[in-house]
Amino acid sequence: MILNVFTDIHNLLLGLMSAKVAHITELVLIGVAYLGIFAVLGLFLVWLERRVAGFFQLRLGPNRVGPSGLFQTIADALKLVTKELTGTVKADKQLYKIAPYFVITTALMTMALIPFSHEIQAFDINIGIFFLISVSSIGVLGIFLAGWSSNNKYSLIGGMRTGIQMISYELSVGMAVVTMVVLAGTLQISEIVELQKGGWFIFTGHIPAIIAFMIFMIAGTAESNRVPFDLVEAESELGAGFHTEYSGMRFAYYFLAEFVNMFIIASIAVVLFFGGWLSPFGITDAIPFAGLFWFSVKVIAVIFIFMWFRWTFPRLRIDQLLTLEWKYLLPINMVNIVLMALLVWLGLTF
Amino acid sequence: MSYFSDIINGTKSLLTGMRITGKYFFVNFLTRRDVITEQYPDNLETLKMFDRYRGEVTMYHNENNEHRCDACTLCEKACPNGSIEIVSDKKLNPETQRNVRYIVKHIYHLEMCTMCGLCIEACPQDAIQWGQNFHHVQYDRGKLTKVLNKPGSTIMSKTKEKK
Amino acid sequence: MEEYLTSKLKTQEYFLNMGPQHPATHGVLRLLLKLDGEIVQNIEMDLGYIHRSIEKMCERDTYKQIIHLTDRLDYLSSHMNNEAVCLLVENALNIEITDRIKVIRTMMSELSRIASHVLWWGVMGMDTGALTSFMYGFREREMINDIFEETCGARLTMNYNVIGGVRYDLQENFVKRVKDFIVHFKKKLPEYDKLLSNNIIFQKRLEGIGYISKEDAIAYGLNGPTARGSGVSCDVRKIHPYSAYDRVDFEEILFTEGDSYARYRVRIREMWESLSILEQLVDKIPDGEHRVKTKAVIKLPVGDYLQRVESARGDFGVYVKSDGQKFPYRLKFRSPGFANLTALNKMTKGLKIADLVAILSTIDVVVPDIDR
Amino acid sequence: MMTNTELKNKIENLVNGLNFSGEESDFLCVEVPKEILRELMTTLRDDTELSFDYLFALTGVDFGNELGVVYHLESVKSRKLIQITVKTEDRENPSIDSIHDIFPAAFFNETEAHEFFGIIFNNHPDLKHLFLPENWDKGFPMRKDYTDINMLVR
Repeated sequence: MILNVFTDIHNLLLGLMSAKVAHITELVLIGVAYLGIFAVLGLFLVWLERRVAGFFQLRLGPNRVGPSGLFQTIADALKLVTKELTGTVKADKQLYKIAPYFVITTALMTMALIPFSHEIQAFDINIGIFFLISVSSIGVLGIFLAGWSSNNKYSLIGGMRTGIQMISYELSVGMAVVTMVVLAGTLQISEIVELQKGGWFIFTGHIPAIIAFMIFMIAGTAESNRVPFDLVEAESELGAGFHTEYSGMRFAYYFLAEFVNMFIIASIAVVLFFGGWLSPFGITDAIPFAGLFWFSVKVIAVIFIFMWFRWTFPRLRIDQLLTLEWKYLLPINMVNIVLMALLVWLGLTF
Repeated sequence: MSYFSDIINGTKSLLTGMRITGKYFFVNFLTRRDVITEQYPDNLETLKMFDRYRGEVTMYHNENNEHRCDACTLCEKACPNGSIEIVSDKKLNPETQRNVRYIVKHIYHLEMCTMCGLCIEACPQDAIQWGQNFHHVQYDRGKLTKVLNKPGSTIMSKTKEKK
Repeated sequence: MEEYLTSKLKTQEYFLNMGPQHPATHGVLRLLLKLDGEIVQNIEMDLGYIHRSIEKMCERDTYKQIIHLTDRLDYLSSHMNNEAVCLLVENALNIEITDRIKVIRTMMSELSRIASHVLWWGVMGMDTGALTSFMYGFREREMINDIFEETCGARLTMNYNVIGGVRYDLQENFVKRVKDFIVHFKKKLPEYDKLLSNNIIFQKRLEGIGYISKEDAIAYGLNGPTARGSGVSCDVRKIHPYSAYDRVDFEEILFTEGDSYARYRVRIREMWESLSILEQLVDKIPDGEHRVKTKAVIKLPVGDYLQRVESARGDFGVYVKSDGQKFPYRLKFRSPGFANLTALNKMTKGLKIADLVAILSTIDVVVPDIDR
Repeated sequence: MMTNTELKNKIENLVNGLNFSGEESDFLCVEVPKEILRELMTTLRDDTELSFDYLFALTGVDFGNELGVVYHLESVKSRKLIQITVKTEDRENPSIDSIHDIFPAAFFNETEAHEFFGIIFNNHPDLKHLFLPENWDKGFPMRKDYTDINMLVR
């Protein structure tokens, strides 16, 4: 039914202009739509984080603007838009201005691959997961450049920490994903989800899948720079880390991108382990767009776990961060891949 | 072998911590029971300070606009920061035919006051006492300088019972 | 390989200005760090951003007026600071105070200590990145502050002690509130352990970090829980008992590791001891005067006077040189935080910025106490 | 624990030229000429029986005609307290030997006494402005003859 809306728009555009122009117009429309999703999603997640943090901390969280303070973040965003864009005098101006867009663009690019439901996925490439992992690692450049170009030592330390942290934890994210790819046998995201109709991978892959999930959660937290791996910001050590010198909208870009990145990590986890948009036991598979509901529920559940981490754990030190990655996660991950391959070879998966 | 026991014990300790915070989350999410914060400007009506709360120095006035201050300046002398200034004058008391000191202005600089309470202890007449008002916010520091005796107020005659 | 790299790569030490506005410096402490990458080479301190010259102000104040200034030193243990000045004058003039006063002062001191340690615990969590502990600490502190507010009229700058007693008698609610608090806190303290103390990340952040040996601790004049983490027995409540501390049974917490985690555990265990002191006293508050009569004008005889109390941060001392006038000739507040801070450089050398933050938190600095 | 009189006799035997008082009070007061301050401090710290190894407080004092420093030492072992006073009559250029190498705790306290009283501690490596601003040039605030228009006069 709603699917018809897409075809209607397609036909309408074809009627108005030539096929080539219509195609480009459609792409622009999709891009604008995704920008909208990006902003709304970011603002919603900021609100969710603050509200959840409130309940964790015996507070209420934002509860004044709108129902349950739902519009609080919109008000904040409006405030940030109107704020002056300040910067240090000796900052490397070009890099300083360009840096937020690295983060935003990569977040948007990765979002194109997220399968919100069976129907809604902008870009279903056959090397989906690979594309996701490789694109998302560009984002670190934005943080790194911000730290470098701000001409602030706190930012610089934050930026340097990013480099170390990202290079290390990219490995673990990749390896955990590879473990699941071994089970799935494909890189295409829609196919990975379809394959889970018989049972979510976290159940069919059992022990190695659970280990891979735990590693993915840990490494994913590190990838999205959240507590206990928020060394990049580390407000008690570095003030605000890499975005110390950013204000107004540029700061908002980083802030939103951080939350959207968390959403992306959670989405990958949902796609790989919890069957993406699939409903449990296929109860609502017949209804179109029901997948959107199940996908959101699963993603928010995973995001809640991220938040739970954040409001419980102390931060690691930089050397402990590396110890955890290179001495614990990486070896376990390698063994885990072999284990998964063995299981798949012997047919021991469910 | 400590490698694996480290992992297990570490994970266990992390999960214990998550159980504590998780417990509070769900209790607050469902019932708001453990929420400890005050909803400040909303609860102004119901917010009552304790009787001994030291908010500001006030001067007691009865319903006839009379106070007990006889301008002895003991409070001014007791104050460590000079936040009390007393402007007094003398006038003839018609009954006793003697010049009696009376207060023109009892000036109280709230912005300098540290709420130490020495003035109130020093006062032999119990003329000044603690007020429980804590909402002192002003846009101008000058507005924090207050005159404690109300305009047109007179001193209570000694025969009246003390508070 | 390493030699080759160090010969080819040019590295440079740099200075990082930490504070006076910095989340980890607990106020307006300024540290000038000399860093090699993230490794702290040297710390230069710049203090005085909140220096009010209280010692000089005291030279123009009478002894009664001094008391309220001591609130503003270490505001988290304001009661103990008040007590030090009052005890000094009372001992110098041989003013006999009643048992009731002693017990009230002891209980208030212990409540202050718990309030201070609870806040410290919350901030400790925050400095290491666990933001939630702060609010949990505040929950307990709020209960104590309510007790203070009802009894003394203020939550932070209590100014409850006067020379020769305490300002007001106890509220009738006091005993009930304290008992409620003991019950509540006994349930919550184990949670502290579960949330932070046993947390593997937290332990790894603190263990073996900021080591200071017993000899160094004595030489640098460390005191309070910071020194007791290194095994120096320095609890004034034990070594020079004052108020009612000679009649209660408590343990001086000593750990010999000398690292941050030892200092952390000293404070956690001290809360248990304070709780046990409160429990012993709460049912046995003797009757009597809450305030004995003193002269209107207090003059100390010529001489040197020293009074020490155990504040939440350590050995707080008041030294008065009197020339017989109603103002002290020279008055010195020996601040525990200042002494503890002197060892910061020694503790931190060769560690990382994150460790510096954690160490600063475990020595529990309160900047007005350092700056005076 | 040693009584004050015993302590006095003990110290008298070790170091000459001291001036004792306050034997009846809580702690023994010793006045020491500034030439033998370091000798006395070293003796007090190193003597096994005395072992005053904990510098409790270091207070700069303006005695009117003289400037001086009051040290309070404590023995961690016996918890005996002693007060040591050292004075210098030169108000223009007062100098006292630094004891920061005997008691590291004295390091910052001496800096404090230096900037508030203008006492120069010989051999102290870093007599900078610790509390006062770096460009402070209005004299030494804790001295009795220091005046400031903002000071409340009683």
